[in-house]
Amino acid sequence: MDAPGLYNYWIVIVLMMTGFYVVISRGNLVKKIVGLNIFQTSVFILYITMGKVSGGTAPILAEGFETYSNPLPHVLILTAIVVGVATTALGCALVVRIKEAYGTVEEDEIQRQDDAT
Amino acid sequence: MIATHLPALQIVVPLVSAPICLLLRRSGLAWALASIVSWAALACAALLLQQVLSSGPISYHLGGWAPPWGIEYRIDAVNGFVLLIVAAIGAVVMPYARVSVAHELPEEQHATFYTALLLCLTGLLGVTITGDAFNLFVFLEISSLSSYVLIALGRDRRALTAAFQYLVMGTIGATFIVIGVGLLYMVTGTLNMLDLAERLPPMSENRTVLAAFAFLTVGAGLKLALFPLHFWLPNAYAYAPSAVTAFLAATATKVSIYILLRFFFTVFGAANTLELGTLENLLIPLGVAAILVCSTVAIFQTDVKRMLAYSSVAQVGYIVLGIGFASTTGLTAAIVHLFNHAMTKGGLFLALGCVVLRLGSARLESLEGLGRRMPLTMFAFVLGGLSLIGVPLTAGFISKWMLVQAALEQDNRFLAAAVAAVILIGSLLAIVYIWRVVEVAYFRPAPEGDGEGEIAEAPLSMLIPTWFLIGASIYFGIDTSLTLGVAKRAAELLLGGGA
Amino acid sequence: MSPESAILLSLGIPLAGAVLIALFGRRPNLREGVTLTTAALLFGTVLTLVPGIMAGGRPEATLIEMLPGLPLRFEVEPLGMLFALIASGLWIVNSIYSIGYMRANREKNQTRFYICFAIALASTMGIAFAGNMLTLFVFYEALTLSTYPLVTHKGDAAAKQGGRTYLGILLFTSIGLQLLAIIWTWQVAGTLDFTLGGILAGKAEGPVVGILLLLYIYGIGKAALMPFHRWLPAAMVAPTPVSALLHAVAVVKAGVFTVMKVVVYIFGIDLLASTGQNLWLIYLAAASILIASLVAMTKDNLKARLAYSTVSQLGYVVLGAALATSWGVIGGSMHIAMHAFGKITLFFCAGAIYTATQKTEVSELSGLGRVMPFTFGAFLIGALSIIGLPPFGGLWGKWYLALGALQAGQIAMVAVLMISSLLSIAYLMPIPIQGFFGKGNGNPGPVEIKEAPLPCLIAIGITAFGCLALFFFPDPIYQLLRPLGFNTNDP
Amino acid sequence: MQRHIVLRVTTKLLMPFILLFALYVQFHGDFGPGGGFQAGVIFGAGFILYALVYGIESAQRVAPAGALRVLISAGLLLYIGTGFATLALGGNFLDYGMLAHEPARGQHLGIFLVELGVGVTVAATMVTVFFNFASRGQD
Repeated sequence: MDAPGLYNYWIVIVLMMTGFYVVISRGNLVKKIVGLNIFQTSVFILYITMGKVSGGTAPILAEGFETYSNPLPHVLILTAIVVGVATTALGCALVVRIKEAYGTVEEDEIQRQDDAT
Repeated sequence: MIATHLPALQIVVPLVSAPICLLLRRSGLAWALASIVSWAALACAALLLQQVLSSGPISYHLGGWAPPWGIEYRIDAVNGFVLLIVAAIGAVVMPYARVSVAHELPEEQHATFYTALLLCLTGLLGVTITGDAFNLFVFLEISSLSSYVLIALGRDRRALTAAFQYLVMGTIGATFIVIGVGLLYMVTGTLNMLDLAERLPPMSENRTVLAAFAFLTVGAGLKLALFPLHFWLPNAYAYAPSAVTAFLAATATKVSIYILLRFFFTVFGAANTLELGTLENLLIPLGVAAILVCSTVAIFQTDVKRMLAYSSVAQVGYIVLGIGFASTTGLTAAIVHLFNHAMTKGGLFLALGCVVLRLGSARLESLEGLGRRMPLTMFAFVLGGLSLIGVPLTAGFISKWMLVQAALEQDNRFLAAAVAAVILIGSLLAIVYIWRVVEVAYFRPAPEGDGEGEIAEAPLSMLIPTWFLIGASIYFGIDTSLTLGVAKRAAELLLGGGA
Repeated sequence: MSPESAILLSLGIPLAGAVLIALFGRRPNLREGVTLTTAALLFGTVLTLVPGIMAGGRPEATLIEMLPGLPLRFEVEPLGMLFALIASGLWIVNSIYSIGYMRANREKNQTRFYICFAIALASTMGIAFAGNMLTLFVFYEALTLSTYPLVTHKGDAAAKQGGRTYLGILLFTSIGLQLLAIIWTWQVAGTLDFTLGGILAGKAEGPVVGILLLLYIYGIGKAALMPFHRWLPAAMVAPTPVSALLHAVAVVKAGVFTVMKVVVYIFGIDLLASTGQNLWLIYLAAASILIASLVAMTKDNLKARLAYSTVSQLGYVVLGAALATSWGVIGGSMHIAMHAFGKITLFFCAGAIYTATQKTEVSELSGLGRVMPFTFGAFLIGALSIIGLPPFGGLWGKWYLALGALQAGQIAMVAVLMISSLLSIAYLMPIPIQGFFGKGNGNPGPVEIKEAPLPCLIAIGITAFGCLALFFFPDPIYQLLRPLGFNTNDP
Repeated sequence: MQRHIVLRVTTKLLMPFILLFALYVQFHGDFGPGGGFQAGVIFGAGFILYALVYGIESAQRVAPAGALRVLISAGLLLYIGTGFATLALGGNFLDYGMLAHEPARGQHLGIFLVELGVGVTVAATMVTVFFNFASRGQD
């Protein structure tokens, strides 16, 4: 395979590292969730990419097509997306509750309040 | 007819009752349903294990699609045993939860609580039973998401931050596992574990396979609180509602360890990607570090729940050590300890739950004089503690015995002696942290001011489950034919590479 | 009664007793009645085993298979028979004493006290009859744990501190070292059954034997070999009956008994003697004997002095084992019995003095002998027996030990035995001498001092008489122990 | 939002099409791209749009929290119920072939029912999540 043909994978890696970095480096809980989303998205792309078959079309039976893309990764990743949505929703819910309990969504601020008690 | 569909029922029954629980809304009804379902799950798991032991692995094709295309539920001695552990803990914790939850959560959250607990149970059972790598991820996320919810239900506001921290770490871990699975799928084109095991050997040099191995190891390591990746665990366990702590401590990490075992030995075991040397170099130092560091940290905790949480990380260290030896004895030790520790730590956390019910906290100094006021609870705690230490006639002793034996089997005599010494030193550290509690509970007078009558023994509905687990941790220290027998078969199966 | 059921009964009786005691906790008379009955029944059961053992029988009983190939198994042999006889016999005496002591001192939690005592005795029986090292270890740990509540009986800061030291050292040595040694042995030998002649012979070589021996000797913390002796003085915070039976008889004797078992049945004395790994152990034991004697002289607290004396005397038994000769083993084993009677008498007297006068320091006892002649007379007998003078039983233990030392060619050890006897005169004799002949310390106190309660005196009388009787009738014990000298040049 | 007449009218106009499109995606799922997940999200999005423009109260009049709760559970139960039906008919769990006389028709019916369950649950969940977030702190 030629290098440009692999550009999807480069995107995957960049997204993955970006998301991961955001999760680790940001103290803001909302940004952490954003980072987590980016991180997960990279995996979605990874799966979708591997489902692609060169020259294949959408995997729907039709006259005149012989090669189809692999539908399985799409199905798998649909599940993963749902899981991702659930995680995000739950994460956001937690952030809302944290905001109500602490009055802030900054990690260091929360830490300070916990240490004080 | 039911017998042939047991694998599906094992998962589906708890799954279907979760939404029904949500619909019931009434606390008592939801609890009753959850309890009955958890007992059914236990019966199911016991029957499955018995079938496996008598007539070999069971394979169930979901939707009638034959593997490797369809999802396969596959039960052998390894996961049959883990299923039994998870279901047993579920069946013990559910009845216990009623009083504990009524005390710790507001009324309107009860139905949600039981729904989440049932979903968590479903997820954990699912992870264990499935023979499909991606399906494993899905179930893992079901259990994880519901456990985040359960932890966040804790009364302290720190439960929220703990749950959030766990959510971030858990999601990263699970995502790593998906990446690993994806990479394996890229090179082999299959998701069925047995099929993977067959297709991997020719690709042992393939870098994608190695990367997949790395992702899976780190991902599972995050979920099982492998030593340097354990930071989410103490907070999560310390602030979750008592029943949840007991349930998760006894099952969640154990199931993650099962994932590790399954991928290491069944999936990669046949391929030479897994050279024993690498496993040893990685897992043994981590296990040793976990035992020493976390046991020491546990000594300095002022909250008993947190202390036990750190102790859990240390105990995971023992199991990882056993896996690291990659010998029959080592794996037997790891699997036996998986069981024994689930019983012991579950019992200990349940006992603590009784304490929290009466005192409202598990801080060490608030336990003063509790040996007299709650004699049964504290005695259960002491017995559990002894098992944690590894005193003879308790389950902990059997684990330690097997582990030391596995350590001494190593070829490198110096390493063998050193590791054996570490295992025993870990026991000694356990004496220190358990005895801190014992001394406070038995040798300090009860604080002045509150009358003797105020703090009474916990209700029977909580004491019986507590004593059931503690009793089990004693019983399986004396009669080991079941635990050791099954564990040995499981270990041989894993090392036999698939089958 | 078949020997098998007798073995199991001797474990079951004390446990059943413990349950009954718990049930009758609110009615002290009934509760003490149960204790005495249990003790008597136990002794009777143990006695039924004696003829069979004397005739060379080795009855066995297997409880359950705990680990694959490693059941909880019991097998009675001479050494264990002797130990069980001493422990169960003295339990009767000690129970009589306890009743007087505990009531006179109005101790709290007496029910817990008697329960733990019964459990401790059950564990001791388990140790005595253990048929393999695993069984022995299991009951060894059970003994440690069941005596912990006895040590910390008072529940104050000193008791807590003492309990910490007690538990800390005993569990550290047993789990940290002994367990390692046991598993290692299992690894090397493939069995843990006690076998005459040893199971390691031909399986382990020089350095491994040395390391294993080191692990065992220090792993058996109950033998109180220096420097792991600290728990014994620490345990003296316990009520005197506990110190008397458990820390002069059951617990410490369990320690040296285990050493004996390990040397005779795990290593085999021939293996030890041939590899020469026993030499350093001989020196260690000798050092322990002498140093502990010297420390005992510096202690003013009566029970602490007796405790260090015990440490020193335990060294004798270890020495006997270390000599790895038939006379040494017989001497060491015999010393277990002789010392038990002597030391329990001394502790009983110390407790009687405390009960009557609340005095604990040696320097306060001056002149008391004239008020409590019986107690101090018994103390004198006990002291003379410990020192090893005729006509008291203590002589025989030392006699055979000296023979063993000569047999092993260790002349120096004979000298050590002599010196330590002199030292024990120096730390024990002043007490009765001061008691009888010293001037009263001038303040007789508000209460008139009289002898301790009758049950205490009865107990003291019995054990003191025992010291005397053992001098004249050591032969049964010798006959019992004779088979241990198996396979060596029996002179 | 009371005065944004353009938004209000456009929303009203769009609503039928959004919901109809959701139904199309739902029921055409077994012939072309689509299925329960996607349809559920689109259906939910319609409600969310309505709530954004007309306020939560009016949206909740159509979809009260209690009803959503029932729908979430009902969707899931429909899914698992199909599975149980296949079990009862003698097949493996979710073996749709059992549902009708010929396996192909059975497959058709089975996937239809399962996807319907998924669609209902997803739609109700999306709306519930939105309602919960949006109404937080208002009362």
